[in-house]
Amino acid sequence: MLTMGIDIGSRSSKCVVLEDGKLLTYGTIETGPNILKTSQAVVDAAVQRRTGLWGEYRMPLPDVKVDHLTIGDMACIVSTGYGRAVVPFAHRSITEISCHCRGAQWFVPGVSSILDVGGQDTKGIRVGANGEVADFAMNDKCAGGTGRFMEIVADVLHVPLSEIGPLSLQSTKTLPFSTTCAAFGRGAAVAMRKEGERKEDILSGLHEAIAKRVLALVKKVGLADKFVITGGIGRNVGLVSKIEERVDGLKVTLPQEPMIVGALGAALFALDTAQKQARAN
Amino acid sequence: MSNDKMLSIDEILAGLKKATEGVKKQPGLMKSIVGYLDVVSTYVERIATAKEEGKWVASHGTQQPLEILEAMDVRGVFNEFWGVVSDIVRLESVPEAMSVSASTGTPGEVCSFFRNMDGLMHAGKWPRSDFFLYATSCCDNVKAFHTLGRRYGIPSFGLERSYFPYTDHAMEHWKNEYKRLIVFLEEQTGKKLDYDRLKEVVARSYRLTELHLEIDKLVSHVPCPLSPECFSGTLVAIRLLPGTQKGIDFLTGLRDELKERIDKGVSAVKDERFRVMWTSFTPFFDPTLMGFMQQKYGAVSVCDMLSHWRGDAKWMLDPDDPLGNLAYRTVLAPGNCQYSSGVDVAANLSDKARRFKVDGAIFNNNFGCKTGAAYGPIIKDELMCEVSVPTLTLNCDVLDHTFVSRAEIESQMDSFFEMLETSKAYKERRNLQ
Amino acid sequence: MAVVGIDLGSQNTKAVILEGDEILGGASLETGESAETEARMAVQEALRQTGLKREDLKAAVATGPLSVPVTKAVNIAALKQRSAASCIATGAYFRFPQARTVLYVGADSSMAIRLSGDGQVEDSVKNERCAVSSGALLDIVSRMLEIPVAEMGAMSLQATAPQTLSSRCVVFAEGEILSFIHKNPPVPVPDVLAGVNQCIADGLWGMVQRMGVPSELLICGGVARNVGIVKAIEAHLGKPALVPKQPQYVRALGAAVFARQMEREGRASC
Amino acid sequence: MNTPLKALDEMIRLTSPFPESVSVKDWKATGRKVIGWFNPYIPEEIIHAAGMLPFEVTGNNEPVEMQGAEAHMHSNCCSKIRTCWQMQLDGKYKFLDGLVSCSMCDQDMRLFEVWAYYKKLPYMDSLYAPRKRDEVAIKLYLADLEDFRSRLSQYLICRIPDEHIANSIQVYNRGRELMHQLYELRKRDRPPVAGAEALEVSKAAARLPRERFNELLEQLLDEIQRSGREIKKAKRLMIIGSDLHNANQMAALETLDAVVVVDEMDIGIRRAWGQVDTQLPPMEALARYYVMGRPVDKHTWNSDGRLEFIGDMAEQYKVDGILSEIVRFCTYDGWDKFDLKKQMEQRGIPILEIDLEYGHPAGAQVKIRAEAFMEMLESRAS
Repeated sequence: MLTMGIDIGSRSSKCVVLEDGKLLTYGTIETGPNILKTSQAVVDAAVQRRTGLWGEYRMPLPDVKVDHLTIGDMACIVSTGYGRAVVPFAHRSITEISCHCRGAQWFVPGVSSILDVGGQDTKGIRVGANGEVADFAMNDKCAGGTGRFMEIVADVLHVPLSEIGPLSLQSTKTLPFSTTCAAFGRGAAVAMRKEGERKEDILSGLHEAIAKRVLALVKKVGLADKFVITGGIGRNVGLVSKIEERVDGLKVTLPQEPMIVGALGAALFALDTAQKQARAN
Repeated sequence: MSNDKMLSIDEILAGLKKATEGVKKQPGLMKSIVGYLDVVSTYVERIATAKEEGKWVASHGTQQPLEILEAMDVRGVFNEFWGVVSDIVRLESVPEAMSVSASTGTPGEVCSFFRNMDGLMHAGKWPRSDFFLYATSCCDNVKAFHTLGRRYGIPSFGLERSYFPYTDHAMEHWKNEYKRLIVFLEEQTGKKLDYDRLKEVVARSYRLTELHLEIDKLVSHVPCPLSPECFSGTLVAIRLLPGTQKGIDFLTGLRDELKERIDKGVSAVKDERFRVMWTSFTPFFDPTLMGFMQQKYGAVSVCDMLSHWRGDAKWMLDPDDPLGNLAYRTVLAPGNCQYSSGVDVAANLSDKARRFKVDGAIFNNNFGCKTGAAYGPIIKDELMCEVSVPTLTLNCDVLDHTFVSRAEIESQMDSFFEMLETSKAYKERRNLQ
Repeated sequence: MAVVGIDLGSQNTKAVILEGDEILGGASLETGESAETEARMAVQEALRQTGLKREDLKAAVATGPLSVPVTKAVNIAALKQRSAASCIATGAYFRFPQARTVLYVGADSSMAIRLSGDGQVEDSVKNERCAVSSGALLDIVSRMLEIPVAEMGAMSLQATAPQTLSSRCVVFAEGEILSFIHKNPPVPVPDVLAGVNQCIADGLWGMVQRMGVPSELLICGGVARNVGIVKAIEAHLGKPALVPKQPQYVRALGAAVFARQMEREGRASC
Repeated sequence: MNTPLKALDEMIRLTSPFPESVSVKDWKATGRKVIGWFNPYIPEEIIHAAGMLPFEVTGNNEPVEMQGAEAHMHSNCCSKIRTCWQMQLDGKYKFLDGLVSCSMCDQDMRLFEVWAYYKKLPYMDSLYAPRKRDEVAIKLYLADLEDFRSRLSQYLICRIPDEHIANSIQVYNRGRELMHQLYELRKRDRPPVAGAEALEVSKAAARLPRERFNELLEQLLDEIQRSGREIKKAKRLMIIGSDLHNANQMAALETLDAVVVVDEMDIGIRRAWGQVDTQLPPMEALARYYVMGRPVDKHTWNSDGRLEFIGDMAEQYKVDGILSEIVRFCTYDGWDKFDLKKQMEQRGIPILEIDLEYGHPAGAQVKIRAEAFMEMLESRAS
């Protein structure tokens, strides 16, 4: 039985196809201005096994032909993410919170705390005994701790997002950085550059500041082993290491493919629904 | 481990000791800086050693009758000062404490003095306190004392002051609140207040006031004899050790040094180009800023709102009524000027600007301070139309140095002081052309 | 006697060469790695336009949102640093002496300035946190909607039902815009852009009002090229505002005027 | 879906357009005065007894765009007072003859000062309300109330006699009684009114002449009785935190499969709880009621009672979850957050914290949180 999960995020879109709950294929692309086109495109990416964003595949995929698959073949499709409401061919839409919680358990059984740093929203989730969402918190009315904030700074430093992590690890000193305002953060980064500060050190300061903010969010709902980081940010080694410094010896577990956790969760929910229907008739 | 960045009381003590050694070697500083740091260290030491000396510790906010505490062997931990001294010793401590605070769900938009306290308590790094004391009016954050008291099982007592303290019934009530405070303290400590001892303390406290006023006069001298390192000297003595001989000795020394400097023609900076008044708090978040301003712009900090005495500060009305005196004192005393209407604060500051011959004002708009955020513009407009003193508004956080970058501050000060120099009022004040 | 003004903006570095009252040349290039290099290149480019040589420049003044020394960049003996506010004021006054309030809108920061009759700064205010009142949002939106910043103003004027942005935070404003274009059917782009411009204009108007109700308002800085924002501010103002042909050069021009003054006062020689 | 409530429609008609509404115009047309107030510790009874219309200065169902308010108060002020000040700048409140505030909430007091400084009204007054709840506090507050009455009398050039105040107390008590009845009805498994509707009612209480409001509320209760109106939703929610006057925002939340059955707002439940003691001298009775007669609120230093009250209401109204909506920069709500969450968790009541700007609609930011919360409640149930 084939099920599909589509995660239309504010920055990137992901699509996962499961066969009876086993990963068949997935794809990721950047979210374009037109959401309808994007949702089509990300399905193509999945069946073509393209991951536009973070380069090479991380997940081993079964060696079978999938490029013939169409949405028509799916028993059920669940959408999530910012644009979840407008995916034309989705049967159901579920919020990122539930999907990340579900997906994280597929990757990391026994997970108890989840941090997801999205473009617009940063989420801290505590997983209950039966794998349900026990509690969650999202960034307050300030965007300081979001992925977008990081992008804005990376942008003025002319460093591709995928490289800010490795680069920041070469820092020798961590410069103070404020996350209270995106526009100001941008200005501050330019200022430091102009004063001859090294990008490494600016980024290290940025990661330090953001780590503080996003961790506060997880601690609010309860930080415990196993602690999982999902979303593209999981690929930012700079931020992850800053976070690891601050979790009091706790180990951070990264899913093999942090990008697709939400989409995968959605696909699992799709499987539930499909099976219910199957049982019904 | 990030927790290590947060300062414990011992680390603060050590830091202050180091600083004292440092300033002794450093040339060009005022002699009084040693006494200054001694007052601060003594204050912290008294807290550290309270228990073994059989004294009590009360963490408290503003508008407290510290003389009563002094007379009852209760040593105060002024929560705002704790943030300030942390910044002096190690700038990383406060931001760390505040991120801990955030992790408990406290929003990042309430006062940093309290978020710092919140974080340190959560991390177990706040000085061990037997009880909390707090007071209104205005600042709504004092509610944090009760909240934290509840959370950590520390008894607390709040003093209620009318918004308009000068009516008879308001004064009567305020004095009565002190009586209730004494009852609370007697219950907590199991000791009775010795009124004769209180009278002595109050008398010494009044001596401090007199010295403070003398010093104000000296500081208003042009060029200003007071250097940044000792800028908050009076405040430190009055707000930390009122009614103590230590405080008196320090202020006496400071006064004499200022006299001497004026006689010898020594001033804070050779070429005094601007006299600056801080219309909210001074830049605690960046202890080096005042010195920097002197060097770059010849802008000398001559006065601030926190160390402002209302009226003529003659609060010793009846030596035999210490409580009555204190009730009156706390509404006049430094650090309490801001707990009032913006128009009233502005009037006080306009008068101060005249007395200290101020050229420009800087208003630190502390992100977490609702009071300041709402009356900053009134103060700015009043200063302009009353004494034609322009104001630079700096958006900052009172304690968190990461909130606004030095580059940002510099670029704003560049503009401000260039503007001042070309302003008509400035030229007239300095009778240029 | 030719002089040069250099403006180290957070996004573009500009140089303006002035002789007497005549602007001989002006160049602008994107800010990248080193302030020094860009300053040098901008000056070179400006020189190229004028056919002058480095030696012909008798004085230079550098300015910008950040005071960064660029002495090495343009090896002119007489180089001074002047603050952003003074240079904006002077540049505005140079061409528009009637202006009493100047609104400068840059990439990351913006500033409202009140001028005295003789072009001196009387008061000034910078944009605050958590308030969309600079170009920052424009770049983000332009990238998001894949529309060049230059076209956003004109396009926004075709709006039929402008959207209101409730958030003043740049990132959340972006989020709201996303939810507009992710609506089914999506909100027409001009309506989104009109909302963006309105949001920025409102933020800016708050700053202008701090300087008192302006008699004559001049809008400058790169963002002033966005006619949508200018129109929105004029709506608040209730009358047309003054807008220079090349608003992005006003600050550099002001610096040049200071340089001219230096040169005249003969400080250049010593 | 549900039969419209005529009385509610009438309330909305009379209080529209906001703020200078039909009823305000009618009132002014007869040459009577309107006194604005913005703090729950200002006894409307005294203004009412003076023959004036007490009108709560607030925002309403639409966000107000800041267009200059920040010229007089920085943007790190609470967005409620910035909204009110912006409305003043926009000329929305020019019908006010006077304004009364209270230092209980510093932001309310600052709004008053800015108003007094930049736009003085014929009558401007403020009083101090205690942060403690005891006899001493009552005495202090009573003294301030007496001063308030005297100053208002001077403005009127006629002493406000005790009998008038006693009479006004009767009227307002009746209003409280009726509002309380409405809250009782919402305890039903299928409440007769949605949260958004109930909010419109309690807003009207502070915008209409109280006699008229009482009539309409009696009608409303009667309509509910006869129509057997009921709302079928899967989940019951409680809203707590800052005063939010945006009923559209609450309505948007109720488009989810949930209904708001109770709240903990000064503009909600605190208007409906308790009665002013008619046996005591009127002024003292007022002082007692306003200091101690209502459920403990966030302004009180010792908010233990508040947290307990929230928990009890949540249980009495059998709510599935609590939405804590906090207007950004609110100091008081900020300091209760931690213990509130802890205590509700002990009671097993999930709580969702939402930070927002006053008056803003339930945008994507709020929606996603609310939907995720609903999913969470769902998964807990199963």
